[in-house]
Amino acid sequence: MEQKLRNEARALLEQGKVDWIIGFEPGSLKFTTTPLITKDKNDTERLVINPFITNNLANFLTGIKGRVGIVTKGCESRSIVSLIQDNKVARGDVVILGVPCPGIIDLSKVEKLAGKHRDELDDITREKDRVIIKVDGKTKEFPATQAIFDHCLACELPTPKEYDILLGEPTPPIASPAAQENIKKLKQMAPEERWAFWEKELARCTRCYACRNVCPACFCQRCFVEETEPQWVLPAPRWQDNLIFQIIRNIHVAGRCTDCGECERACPVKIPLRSLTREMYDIVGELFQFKSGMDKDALPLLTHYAEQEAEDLFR
Amino acid sequence: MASKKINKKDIAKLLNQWSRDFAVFAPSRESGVATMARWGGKDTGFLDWYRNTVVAPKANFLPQMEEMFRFQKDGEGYHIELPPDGEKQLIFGIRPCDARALAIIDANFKDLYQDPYYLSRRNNAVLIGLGCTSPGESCFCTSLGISPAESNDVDLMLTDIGNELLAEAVSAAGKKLIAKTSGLKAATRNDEARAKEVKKTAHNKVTRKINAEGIVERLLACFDDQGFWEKVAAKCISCGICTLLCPTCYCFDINDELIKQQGTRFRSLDSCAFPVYTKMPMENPRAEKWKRVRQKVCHKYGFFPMSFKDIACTGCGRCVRLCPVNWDITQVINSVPAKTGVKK
Amino acid sequence: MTTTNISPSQFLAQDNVYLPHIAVIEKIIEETPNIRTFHFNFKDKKLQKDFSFESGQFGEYSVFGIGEAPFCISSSPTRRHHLEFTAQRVGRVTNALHRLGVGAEIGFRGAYGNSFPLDFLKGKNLVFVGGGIGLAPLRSLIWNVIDNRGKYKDIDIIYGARTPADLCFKYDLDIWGRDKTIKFITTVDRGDESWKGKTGVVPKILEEAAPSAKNAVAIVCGPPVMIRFTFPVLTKLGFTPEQMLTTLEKRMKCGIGKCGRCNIGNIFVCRDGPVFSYEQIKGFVSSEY
Amino acid sequence: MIKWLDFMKPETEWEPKLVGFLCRWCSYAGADLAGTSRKKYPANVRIIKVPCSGRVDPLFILKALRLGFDGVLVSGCHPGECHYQTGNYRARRRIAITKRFLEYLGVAPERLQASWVSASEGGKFADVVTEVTRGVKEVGPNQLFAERQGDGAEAKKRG
Repeated sequence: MEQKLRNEARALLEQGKVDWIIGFEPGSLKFTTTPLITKDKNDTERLVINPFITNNLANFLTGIKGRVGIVTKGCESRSIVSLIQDNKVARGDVVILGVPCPGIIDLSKVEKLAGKHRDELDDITREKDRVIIKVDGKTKEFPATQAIFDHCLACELPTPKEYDILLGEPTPPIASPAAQENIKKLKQMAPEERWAFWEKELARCTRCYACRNVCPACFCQRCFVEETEPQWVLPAPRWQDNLIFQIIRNIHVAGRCTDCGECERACPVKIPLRSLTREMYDIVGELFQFKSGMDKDALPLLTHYAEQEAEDLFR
Repeated sequence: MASKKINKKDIAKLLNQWSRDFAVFAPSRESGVATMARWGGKDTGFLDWYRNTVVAPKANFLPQMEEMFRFQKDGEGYHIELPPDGEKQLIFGIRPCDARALAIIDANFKDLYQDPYYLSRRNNAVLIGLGCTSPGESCFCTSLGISPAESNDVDLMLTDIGNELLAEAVSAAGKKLIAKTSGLKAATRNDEARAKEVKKTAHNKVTRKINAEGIVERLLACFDDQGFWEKVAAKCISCGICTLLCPTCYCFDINDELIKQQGTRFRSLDSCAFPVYTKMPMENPRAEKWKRVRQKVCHKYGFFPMSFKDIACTGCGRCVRLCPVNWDITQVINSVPAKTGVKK
Repeated sequence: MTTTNISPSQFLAQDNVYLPHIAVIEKIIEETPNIRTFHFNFKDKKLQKDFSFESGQFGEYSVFGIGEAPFCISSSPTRRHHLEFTAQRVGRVTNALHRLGVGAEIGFRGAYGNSFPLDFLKGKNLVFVGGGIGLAPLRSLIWNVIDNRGKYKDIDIIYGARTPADLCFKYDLDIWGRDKTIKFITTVDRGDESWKGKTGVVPKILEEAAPSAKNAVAIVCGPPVMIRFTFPVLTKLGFTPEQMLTTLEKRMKCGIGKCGRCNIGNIFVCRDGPVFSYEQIKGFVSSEY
Repeated sequence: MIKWLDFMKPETEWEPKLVGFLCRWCSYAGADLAGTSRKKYPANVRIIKVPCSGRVDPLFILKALRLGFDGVLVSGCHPGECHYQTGNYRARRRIAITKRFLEYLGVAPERLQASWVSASEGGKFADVVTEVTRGVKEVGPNQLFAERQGDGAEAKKRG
């Protein structure tokens, strides 16, 4: 699959069909990859596909000029489709190199399974539905469902629906109930407890805006938190302002968020952001039967309407 | 003064003892995130899991957000009120890289004008260093003249020698603290030899290296090489992780807030990665991403050493470890070309 | 780090550079529809007496509850019955400033930064080149020079704005225009029927006026685009980089070289500037300014 | 010497403070009508006239709650009757997700309410305000964004 990708990518550049290739190359740390954004056909030799290709590459599309060949997992394909719906990306400007994705390995989960810090692990490999961890010369095996990200467990579209070239065989969704465990727990709490929970979690926020900046759906030229006239929130990490930032961010990306989980993964202080984004995803699905990024001809959620909907929420 | 030692089992007692005179901070984990938190009185589990904190201990001196003063208006005009007394802090378990970082950024806060908020905290704090025994994959402190288990920037240095921690006073304050502290045992020659061994082993475990030789000149030489910086910056997403969590990044913002006639002036950390950092109403000298990335790299490795001698990086590896796109400053520094004859 | 026995609050109160002095606005002059000059005095009478500054220095002005912004002191240290600054309404703080009336209290920290090198200027011909609100820092120096007229040789002032309505300090322009010891030119990009001065952008008018570079120093301040086009003209007229001075503007927060954002290379505009010779900054003008 | 004030001192006799964003074409006129026809309703709502319910950014709602208002009412024209054709339809989607999301976070549903009130429905306006005020009274003062003593944020601030 990897070699096929390299060949296709090289060919796209050589034939002038694209100006850029966006994909993954090996990262500088164990078990990591890093985005490769290049115009150089020789760089395509570094392209990889492995269980650690975490980033949502669609994020780079809005900042790039020219035609792009982009390595695309299911979640990325939905983000790209969503960007097409919003007229941020023209379908003709992207060549989607689809990659069926059986789930990305969550190193935090692996650390828990192995009982060791990631630096101390010798190897992590994926064999079909098993994840194999080598540590201290010993081999441990776990079901893959225990080692991949929650959002991958919840993934509805592991194989891109929208693509130009599909690399490898389609893979079915996992649809594990474990994916929504945290939200379920939250919903069992009393409202005051829930608010207290978010207050505590957001108190850790450093306002690094990684959640916003890794998000393909957050494409505003200027974010409301940077407005000064009026200043909606204090540009400093106080929990009240952090929470308002997250609430509004989620409302802004409603109908665009594809539950790719990047915000939660990127957060350096591990705020469970997916428990916000996923709930909004479900609210939108329930109220408006809207699933973002599934159909490039669908109309964006917040700029359209149906005549009869959500009336029970109004007096 | 001969060095002392303390059994790991007695660390809780020791911290409780110090809590009488200090606000003691020690590594703690909340929701899986390691920070320097107020010592809770019991849990010394960190002795096993602690590698380094996510938020650098600079937060104890330059908090992510602090009130500078409050103001209120009455019939006679505005009145300004300063925040209440800070505490005497004791930071337990600070790593040599982070302690060095504080010593480095002291220069900025002492230069020309004294920064009272930062310096009052610094002047009132005791740093207890704890040497790393297993430096992380992302660590590169040894390339910047730092050894993971040795430090001159703390008051007291601890070294893990198995069941015990060896304690060596580094500063006068450290000596004073040892003299005041009960429950410490005298260390044997053997203990000291063991500690020496531990320090050496730790040093050799740091495998990531950078080539910082002539870096100031190298950076200045390629400062105007837009192509180089665009390539370096390509995958950066302009978030603030590498700067806000960096132990040597000190840039800050000042903002006011007024709620119900009560005003507060806040200071909070800011990041050169954000376009608004330099944005003026009419223009922005660093609107482009590559210019911001260049500023970050050049400030740490070029401008800061030009002003204050030291490179403003201690190789703690946080930026490498925490970056969502694995933008790796060690790769960038190593890729800055050796100074060619071309002068800008 | 040695432990001292200063309690933090004492330390905060003693020499806290971040604490603003309270000042009262005494007069507001509407220079243009969106530029105003504010005359102010410190509330503390002793401070009002003791306060000292040099032409070219700036202050950090607070509108309490809104924030701080830096402006140069646009009055001259030779005229001390009050202080002045001039602000264009462009952002959060300046909008709030323009909402204030006479009697309102503001905060002031300063004076910060370096100043125009009077010793260097002594005995020289001075060429002032200003555009729009950029006249504000020059004005402090111009009055300073006029009040010590004997120390300096010829004075040329070339000042321009977009339209006649955009010219600031018209009351000063009148006086300078009548002063026989000053060669004074005003210009606008676009004139109207009543406009009697020159028409054309400042660099072009400067080139026409062609002041001699001999024993002269040019002092330039205006919008960055004007500054960028003025240096080449001065170079053509024979001015060396050391003979060209300018004052720069950057986003600032602390004003004292700590908060990091106003750097050009390792130079901080707030701490090492705002007055620079072209020699000091020419390497960075293209890429960072 | 001023004191470090606690902004959120409970008042002796608590009356909720609400902010109402009313569309100028309908609900605002409805409120007018309620007034001129002397309908009785609580005076707890501070009214902000907006050109259309579609103008109401969820930020306004959050900002009102942040500033300590106990509840927010958004009121516009009945579906199909928008002066700008579709403004209230868009508002409906935005308000609906905001309402559901805030509930999920732990905000009492009474704190954000929305209604359709036409210019001729003075009576309905009075009823809506009465109902909304009663609801907010039941859930009590808004302490959502109040500064807590000794919480994590405080610790971070002090370092």
